[in-house]
Amino acid sequence: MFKANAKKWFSIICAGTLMAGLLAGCGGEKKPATSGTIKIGANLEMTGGNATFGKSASNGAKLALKEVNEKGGVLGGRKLELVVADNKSEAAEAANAMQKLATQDKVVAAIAPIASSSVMAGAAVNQSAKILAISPTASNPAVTVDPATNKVRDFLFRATFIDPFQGSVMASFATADLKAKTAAIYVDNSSDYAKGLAKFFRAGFEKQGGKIVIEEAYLQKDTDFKATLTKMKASNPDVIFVPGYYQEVGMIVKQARELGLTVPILGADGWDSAKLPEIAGASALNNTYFSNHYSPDDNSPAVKKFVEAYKKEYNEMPDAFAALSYDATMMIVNAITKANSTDTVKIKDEMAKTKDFPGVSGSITLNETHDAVKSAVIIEMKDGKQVFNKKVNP
Amino acid sequence: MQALRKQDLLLLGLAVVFYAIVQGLLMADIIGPFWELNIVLVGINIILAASLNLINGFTGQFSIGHAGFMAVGAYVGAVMTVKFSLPFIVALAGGAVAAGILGFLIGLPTLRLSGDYLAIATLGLGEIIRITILNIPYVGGASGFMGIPRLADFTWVFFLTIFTLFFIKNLIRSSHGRACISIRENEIAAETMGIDTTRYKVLAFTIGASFAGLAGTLFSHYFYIAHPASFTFMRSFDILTMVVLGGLGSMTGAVTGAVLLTFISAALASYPEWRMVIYSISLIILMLYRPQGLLGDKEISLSIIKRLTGGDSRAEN
Amino acid sequence: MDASSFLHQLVQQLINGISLGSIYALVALGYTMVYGIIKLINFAHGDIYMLGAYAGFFATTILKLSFLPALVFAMVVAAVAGIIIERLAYRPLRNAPRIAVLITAIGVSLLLEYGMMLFVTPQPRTFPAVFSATVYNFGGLIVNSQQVLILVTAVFLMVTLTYIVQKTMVGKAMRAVSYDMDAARLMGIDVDKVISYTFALGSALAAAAGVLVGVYYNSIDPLMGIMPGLKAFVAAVLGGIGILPGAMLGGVLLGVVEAMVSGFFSSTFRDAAAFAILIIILLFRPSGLLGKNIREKV
Amino acid sequence: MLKTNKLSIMFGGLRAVSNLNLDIKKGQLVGLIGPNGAGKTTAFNLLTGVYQPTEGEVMFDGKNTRGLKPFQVTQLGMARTFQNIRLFANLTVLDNVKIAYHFHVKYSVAEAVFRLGRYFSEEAEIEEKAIELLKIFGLEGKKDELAKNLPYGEQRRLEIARALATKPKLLLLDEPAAGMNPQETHDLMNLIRWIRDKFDLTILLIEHDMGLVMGVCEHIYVLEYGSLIAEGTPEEIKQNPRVIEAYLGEEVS
Repeated sequence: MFKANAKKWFSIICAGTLMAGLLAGCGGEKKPATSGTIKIGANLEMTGGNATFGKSASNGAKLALKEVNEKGGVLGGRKLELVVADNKSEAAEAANAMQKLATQDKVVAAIAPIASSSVMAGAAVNQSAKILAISPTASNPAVTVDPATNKVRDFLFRATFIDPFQGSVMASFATADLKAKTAAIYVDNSSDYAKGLAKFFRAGFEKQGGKIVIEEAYLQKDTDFKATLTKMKASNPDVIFVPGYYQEVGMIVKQARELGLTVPILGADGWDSAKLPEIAGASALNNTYFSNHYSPDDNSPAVKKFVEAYKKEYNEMPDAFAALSYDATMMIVNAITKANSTDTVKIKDEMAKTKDFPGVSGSITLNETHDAVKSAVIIEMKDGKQVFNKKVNP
Repeated sequence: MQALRKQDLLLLGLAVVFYAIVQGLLMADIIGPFWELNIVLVGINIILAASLNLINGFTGQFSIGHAGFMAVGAYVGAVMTVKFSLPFIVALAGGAVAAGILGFLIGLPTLRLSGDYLAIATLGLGEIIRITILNIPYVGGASGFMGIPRLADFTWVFFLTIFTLFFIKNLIRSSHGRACISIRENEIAAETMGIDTTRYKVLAFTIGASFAGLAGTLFSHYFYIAHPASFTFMRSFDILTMVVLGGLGSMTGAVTGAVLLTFISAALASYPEWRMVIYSISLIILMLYRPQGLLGDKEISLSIIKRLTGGDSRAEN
Repeated sequence: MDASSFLHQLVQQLINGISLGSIYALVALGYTMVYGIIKLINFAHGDIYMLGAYAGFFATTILKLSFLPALVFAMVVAAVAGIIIERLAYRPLRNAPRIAVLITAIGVSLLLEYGMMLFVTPQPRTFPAVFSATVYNFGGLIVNSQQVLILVTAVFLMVTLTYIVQKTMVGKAMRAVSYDMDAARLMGIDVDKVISYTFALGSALAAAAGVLVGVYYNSIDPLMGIMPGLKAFVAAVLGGIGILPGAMLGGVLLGVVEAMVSGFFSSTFRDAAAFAILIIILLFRPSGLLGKNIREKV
Repeated sequence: MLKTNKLSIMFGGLRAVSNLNLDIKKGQLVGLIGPNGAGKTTAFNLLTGVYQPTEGEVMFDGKNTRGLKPFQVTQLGMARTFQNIRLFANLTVLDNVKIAYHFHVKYSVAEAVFRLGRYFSEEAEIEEKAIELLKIFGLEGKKDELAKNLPYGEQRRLEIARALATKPKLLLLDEPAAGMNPQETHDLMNLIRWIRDKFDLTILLIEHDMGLVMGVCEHIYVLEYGSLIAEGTPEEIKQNPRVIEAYLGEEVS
């Protein structure tokens, strides 16, 4: 009897202590410090369905800050620290995580989530806490422009181009370069990035006189696509557009080729990963094209240096998430340096002025709607290698 | 019977005092926005856990599709405020009623199943609801329903949580509640005592579902967004875990479970890589030590507190 | 769509469905076996499948084993993991309410997923092509040799398991434990050992599935077990949980339904249709397709 | 009061009860006996609506019960106990009895939740009646104990008390003396007679204890392999050669 009670009391006391400890952590002062470490937040998908992307992005951001710190930090030697908060790949949790970064950790700026919906869920927090958030990858137009009011959200930025641009680039490529008259779309239904691309690809393709003969959808973590691909094959498209991420795309391409679908398959920056040829197989990937921010064959010193440093640090090839997150972090550092202060509003103002910033993913200029304006490249896969095909300017 | 009324009033009074203290701390900015958010989340989770407890803990029907009803409330409420500009209170009622109606329609056929079969059926229904929402462009589909105004605040959540708790407590402590409990205890005996077991199973399921809907409406109107990813079966598991951890069939247990898990989750937010590992290990350890939940089916009542503070050290078991 | 092309589509979708279904069946077999003995919905089963896939991956990449030794290695690793999990997390709860064990199983599942993520990062790994796939084309109908292999393996394992459960001593002990644990103990059966054995067997099966699927789809990641785990559970219940041929039947049926829905209706409603079929079948046959409807004795 | 006409049920190909004709008059105390597996409990399940008969019908108090669910049969005024006690084990003795009053309760769910109207008065009334009933069965001192913690004999008594709380006209007792010692059985006999008079009941009981059956019942039916092989007064049954062969003979040897 004593034992049972002891256990019970042990649990109760543990719970009580935990809560007391938590409540004690509430509150605190608000003045911006003028010395010591500067905290930069990262509201990322560390668990849940998009953990793969969140992990890459946090790696990219950490690498960026490490490099800056090794060079002596900012604002006269102050070091930077990355505080990662997990949004569990859920929009509501993203608001929660952004709130924590803003008010508990008192970050001066933050990397916003990968997924557009999560960025938007946290946007209200950014606006009210007056802390900027820059998403490495969220490409839905509504991320920076509130669709309800059509006003730009002052504290939201992105380091990537937006869906309409990329979608129309691929649509033009399909009609002009590949001479496609009909197309199939196979969209990742769990990602608004992919859905946005699908929408703008369709619009662009139809505008050029093409016809979308079939549109189907899959979900992330699906592994078997043969049923839908069989259906697609029956409608005989000239090209297939697969906006989505490399893990599923790899399997889709592999299974499509197995089923005898030999037509060109097109995609976008979500394809960019060294894993893609491993999953799909080098030969299956022949005759596939995707748009991207940069090409790793790019001989620019920035890209080379980044790829090497990343490989040294994490023992793997960086993907687009890592590269864009690295750029976003560097843009924050740049804005802090230019503002010469940790005043979050000043940092935001400087961020908005970003022009010709030399990023790994190309030269970045933010336009009046806070979207990165940069050129896209189209990459062709040949025997498992990315080959530069053409460059498209905005 | 007068004693019952007196006890209710006392509890209500305590709730108001608690509200006043927390609200005061919020207004004085001693509790910052992050903890305010988590306090609100605790309230929403209490509503979810208490309503699932009515189905699982009291009526003994093994349901793991609660997130689906929460989703219905979240979306229906959002449609009402965003698309039809209806007042929040109407949206709350609408979310609860819509989820309740769905719960009724789903419960009627499926509650014939029992045990694990009912569990997988409810899990499946929860997923069907989510996938259906995912395919309705009108509410944003996979991108989620955005631009929901933040109409819920601590006050709304607090008083609706209290309302939920009183509602379920009063139901349980009535003949109708006893009818529900008798189904859990022994369905055949309940039936031979003249209790229409189907009716009470469906009743508990419907009431549970409508409170989940209420919680959903609060949720979407606090977080600005309703997103299908927030309502997967993992959310249902989370709610179930709160209920079981606190103690199936204990009102105060459901509250304890919801408070504890929400705060553990919030406290671990700073250790993203380790968060789920620590969370899962604590879950396993807690279950190994207290398989019947922290409170079993006991209640923390005023009399126990009195006894503890009164220096009487007799343990209750 | 004209008749011959429709027929062609139908047959190809049937092939797709059976191939997908045999994967579900492979995972469902272990699921249903563990359930049959201790009535536990082992939510961690899908994660053991993931663990097996990773064990196979490391066996081929780091230990440089060929396919069969790697498969055996993965099965052994998973069997040991299964025994450890049962010993540490489930055995102490043998007399606890079933729902407590279920919550523990959810905890174990999360621990495996996110513990694995700590070790191997969430990035997907690509499984080396340990045996090559040949694609056969029968007048436009396409079958991959790996699909055939998976189906054959599933059928083989189903038959072997049924043999083990029906004919061997340990199988008889399993059935005795399943029927009445206390009576089995009184008959001198070492119940703990039998349950350990069941977990080992079930986990080894999951690992075999993990390796085969890893090779087939070529990509593995720490969360890969969630959906197959859930689908396998659905398949097991569909066929009648606890019944080995039921898992096979349920798995294949589920696969075919998904393929047909994707192929002739809309892929977005594929999972919803899978669950809807499950619920409809349960309403008419509350114990699954092959399950016996046991009337509670009054 | 209760009349069955060619009542039969098939399980698979097996006729568990076949062409059973019972005729029980108001106020009678009737026994149903037979060897193990004769179909006695199955007959009870048919009477109470747990099973639906394959053929034949049950007329209770002038109404045909075909298609009625067990709870509806109970609401017509037929209550029962179980061979393997089915109490609400984790609830208190008092709550067990209160639950049986449930279908007489008139207040609605809304009244319960908002504690309005008839809630308080009816709850008070239920409590009072339940305690009264417990007093009769000598259980009022244990009203706050959990049913599962009662000794076996008291659990049996509680189950009868609970059945009575539904205010039945006909009470079916399934082996009420099972597991009791002779003293307890003797007390039970007196109790059964007494409640029959006090509550103006008709009672049908299944029993293995011949002493109890012969001592308390006024009329006895004997089942074997699902069929009725004899009926009559205790004296007649004792003399009936078929009964002796089928049932009593087995006990003697």
